Amino acid sequence: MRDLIKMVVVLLVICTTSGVVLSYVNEATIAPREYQYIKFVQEPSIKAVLSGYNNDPVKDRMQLNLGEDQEGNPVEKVVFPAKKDGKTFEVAYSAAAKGYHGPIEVMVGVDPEGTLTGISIMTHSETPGLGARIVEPKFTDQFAGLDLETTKLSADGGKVDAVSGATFSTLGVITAVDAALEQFPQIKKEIF
Amino acid sequence: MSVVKEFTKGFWQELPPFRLVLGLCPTLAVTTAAENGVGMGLATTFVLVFSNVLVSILRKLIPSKVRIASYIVVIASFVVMAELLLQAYWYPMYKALGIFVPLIVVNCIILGRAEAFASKNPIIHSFADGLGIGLGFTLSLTVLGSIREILGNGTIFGTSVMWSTFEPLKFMVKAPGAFVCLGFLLGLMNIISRRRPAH
Amino acid sequence: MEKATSLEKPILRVSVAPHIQQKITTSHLMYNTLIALVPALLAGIYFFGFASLKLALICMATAVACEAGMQGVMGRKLTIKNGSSLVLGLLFALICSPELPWWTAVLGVAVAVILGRGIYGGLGNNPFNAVLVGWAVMKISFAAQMATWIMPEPLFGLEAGGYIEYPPLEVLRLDGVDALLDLPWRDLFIGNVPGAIGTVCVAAVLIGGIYLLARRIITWHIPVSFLASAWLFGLIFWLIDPEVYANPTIYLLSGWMVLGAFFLATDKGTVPVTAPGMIIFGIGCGVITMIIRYWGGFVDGVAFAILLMNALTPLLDRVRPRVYGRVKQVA
Amino acid sequence: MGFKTSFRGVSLPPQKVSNPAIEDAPLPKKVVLPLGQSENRVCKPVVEVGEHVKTGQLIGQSDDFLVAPVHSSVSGTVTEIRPWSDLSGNKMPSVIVESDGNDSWLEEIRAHEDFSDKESAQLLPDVKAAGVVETGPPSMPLHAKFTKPEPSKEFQFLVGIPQSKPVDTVIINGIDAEPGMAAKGAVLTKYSSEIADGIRILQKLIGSAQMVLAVGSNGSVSSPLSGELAGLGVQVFQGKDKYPLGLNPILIKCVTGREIPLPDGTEQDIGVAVVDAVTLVHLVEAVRDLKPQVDKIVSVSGAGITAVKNYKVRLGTLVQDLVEQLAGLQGDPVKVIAGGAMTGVALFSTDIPVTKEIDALIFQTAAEAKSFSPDACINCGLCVRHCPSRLLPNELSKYCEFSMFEEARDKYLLHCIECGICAYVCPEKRPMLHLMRYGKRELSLA
Repeated sequence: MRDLIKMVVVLLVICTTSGVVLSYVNEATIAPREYQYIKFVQEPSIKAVLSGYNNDPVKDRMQLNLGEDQEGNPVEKVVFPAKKDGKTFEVAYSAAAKGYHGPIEVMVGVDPEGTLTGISIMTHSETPGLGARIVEPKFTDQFAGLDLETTKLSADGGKVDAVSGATFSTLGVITAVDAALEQFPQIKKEIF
Repeated sequence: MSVVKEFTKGFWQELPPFRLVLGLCPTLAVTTAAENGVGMGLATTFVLVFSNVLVSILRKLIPSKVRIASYIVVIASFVVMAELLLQAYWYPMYKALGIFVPLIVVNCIILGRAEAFASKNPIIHSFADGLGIGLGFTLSLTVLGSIREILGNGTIFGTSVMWSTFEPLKFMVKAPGAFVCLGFLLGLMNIISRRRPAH
Repeated sequence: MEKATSLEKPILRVSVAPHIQQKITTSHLMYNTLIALVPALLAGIYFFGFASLKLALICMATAVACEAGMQGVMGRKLTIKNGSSLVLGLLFALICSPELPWWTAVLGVAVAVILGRGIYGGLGNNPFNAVLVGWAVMKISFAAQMATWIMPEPLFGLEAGGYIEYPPLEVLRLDGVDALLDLPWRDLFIGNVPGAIGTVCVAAVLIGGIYLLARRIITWHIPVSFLASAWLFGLIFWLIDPEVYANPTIYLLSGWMVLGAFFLATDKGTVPVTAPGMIIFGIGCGVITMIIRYWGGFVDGVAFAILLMNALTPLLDRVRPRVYGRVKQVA
Repeated sequence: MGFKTSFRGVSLPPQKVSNPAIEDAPLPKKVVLPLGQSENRVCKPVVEVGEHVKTGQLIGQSDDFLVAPVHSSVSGTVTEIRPWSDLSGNKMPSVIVESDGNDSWLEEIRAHEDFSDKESAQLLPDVKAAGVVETGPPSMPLHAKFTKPEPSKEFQFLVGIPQSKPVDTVIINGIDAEPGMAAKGAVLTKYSSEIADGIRILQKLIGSAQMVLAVGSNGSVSSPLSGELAGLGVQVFQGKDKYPLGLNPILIKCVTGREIPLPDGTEQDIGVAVVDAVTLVHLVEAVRDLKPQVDKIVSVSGAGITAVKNYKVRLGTLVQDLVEQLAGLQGDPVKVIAGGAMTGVALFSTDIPVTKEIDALIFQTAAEAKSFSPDACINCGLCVRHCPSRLLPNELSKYCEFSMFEEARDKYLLHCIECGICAYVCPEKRPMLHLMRYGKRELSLA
């Protein structure tokens, strides 16, 4: 019996200590981890969709509160403004939508008129060789210059040609871009 | 057994992947480049040293029936720590090593050292053992990674070292290349150790 | 010799039974295989010029040199005279494009001899077909060099077959079934299409294969089950949807199929030795080849099908006929 | 009875001896008569040194059922009783008799004694007393073949095989199995009346059993004999020219469709008795002429000897003496083989006596004598394709080479019938038969 108690106590102590230490380390590294993530995952995308700025959009990033969604939770958005000589002229931010296999995260760059300056796929898990072709410039380049009206499949009257054989993945990208553009008016109020 | 000897044995007699043939999963998987080898080796060394020390400290407290569970908790804590730190301060390496950082938990070298050495030896010896074995592991991974990177990509630590018309042997950076390279190194080690009999 | 009338102080040789031996030796097997490959090589020279011959000679020389070096390093008896390395080198050349750079060929053959065979202990002890190991390493490493094809230009007689610019299987993969509708099967059969040196001319390969069968160097089991299973498998899918899947005969006549069935899948030492094992091996090769050709990442699946089935060989050797005098035992 | 003819095997080079005669070899000056057939089956000598013996006189006897008595094959003086090497090098107690050159028999041979009114129970002691031995393998006294074996063997685990089944098929093996053996074909032509008599004796001994005479493609049954055979109700099985048809397990399979239940079973277990045609002649002499077995028909062949013939050799004649008497060596014989070219034993010395087990002697020249190489197997599968037992000799020989005998047994090593085809076809010339015999021996000693 004493052995049993000792076992339980020792294990309990070890596990508790481990949990406490880990939670501390986790807390302590949140900020640098987030910075690293932005720097290595989002920055390349930001660079792909914005151009002609002379600030550091990552450093100047802003967290905006965009009101509440249907369930009353606050909607927050991190946006990366592109500034030239201190004046914001474009903004980049991300949005996500469901693709064929999982979420597709898209970084969009928008100018003050609500026109896309470019998009870049950050993360996705589409079928290699088929849906995964959404990351190819051949596909993403056609978004530049489109707005909320024209960001539709060409079959539906828009200007986007679907990746052949991967309509679902294409639709996922379009949905994400649309979601981003729908939020634009609110963002515009905040930063321009 | 002197502390120095515990430290140096990790570089030859008990060189993990080549002499003990342990820890082959990361050895094969991440050594596509020399840099990855260094990163993986250092992460493993970090976990190995701290878990060895902690296990050695606790060796008299832990009842033998739950020792494996305790060691695993200790090791897992350090692994998670290593992963968080990598993510926070060396993100490219964190991406390059991917799933293999969490998998350090199941690396048999670490549990093996905890069970076979740290649980029976004083702290300073365990520390030396962990550091020696860890650095030996790092060294092995770096050598393997360098060979594969040079042959398979024509570079080492990202610097081009081969002549300009060199066509990289892509095979070497793919999985089968890892097995072939490891096999040759193992064979080489065996030849050397046979010529130089253990004292 | 002086006629001896007695065996005074005889020095007798003592050896174990049997005291007579068949004349067939390893060299006999290997040189016959080499002879059987000559028609395919000649066809390659006919269609692709003397570059083919040059490549074949480079490969054979490299193979012999590497074999000798390997046996020297490992302290084994030198057996280069038995011709097995010549066969290896020639087979490697025959499955490559005539445009293959010489250093790729040298490297590939070296990998085949050293990595594919030497380190396992030499001929017959390697688990995987050495030629294909060398080829696969090269294919993974130098995809571009390994897939540079040239149009056939017959040395005399025939018109150059200009129907397709890539080997038939690549055309099927890239452009679909319709692209091959106009291709005369005669061209496929005699090899008037782009492709590897020794595999384009099915007729020449068949001649060699039949020679091997006639000389009893190989048995019918593997080639027949290989080709038949591939054809039947192809037939099923052709009947299901002829728009997507081409006529199975086209698959049989293109790519490595026939060369693989007669020469690569019958490689001594890496294939099963029992009759049922060989038939299962052949069926496996045929079906996997077609699966890779239809849905796989590589255009031609023969090499990988054979390598995969090589891995199963120890298992297939357990499929054996009932042993003489074996009775059921009650434990 | 329907015969099967399909089995795996090889076509061996044809016999060199065409239409061979059977000659009596000259009387030897000295004979060495081993007192047993194997190390643990040895007779006790019943004569003493210095004693004068006559031809056919009993000199060794044993109570063991499986040991045949030994008779002097010449008349003369017993000079020594001492161990003498047999052909595998084992020392066998032997009686050495110096011949007086008269060849005076113990009692006159009662040629053509009528045996037709004797019963089986009376015939069997005659067979036993005459010491007739079946050449084999396995070599055993002939009478043991027709006596019900005691059910001592552990057959309990064999399903479907009744213990000590009565013999219902007798096969007279007239097929010369291997190159170098020609005696059986010769006796079929030269001793046709003895064959017919032998069959009558067998019918008496065994009763109602189907008799089959198996002849090779080169052997033929003379027309008077074939008529007689028909009258006796004997079927003739004409085998094709393919080795190892002459070996008992395969012959039984072809004639009856039954297989000997290996590894422990024998032909008695499936109700078959195979009698060598040569042994049959000796049996007839034992029963009809009441003459103990003092000689043996041996085929002598090979490029190393001029007299390629069959000889009736007195037992105990040393090979050396036989060679000197025949005086027909040519070329440069380097290898003397006792037995056939496929399974025979190469002699290490010519001071080996001819025994009841030796049925052929081959003198090979240097050009003929093959040697084995220690090279590794290349897994070509030729041996597997030809193995009549449907084994995997490549695998088995490797197991035996590396002392993995238990694994070899699990892969049915003990089912090997030791025909030697694997080593015959091997392109790397590996000593496969030897390795497998070695493995079997190691297992039997374990």
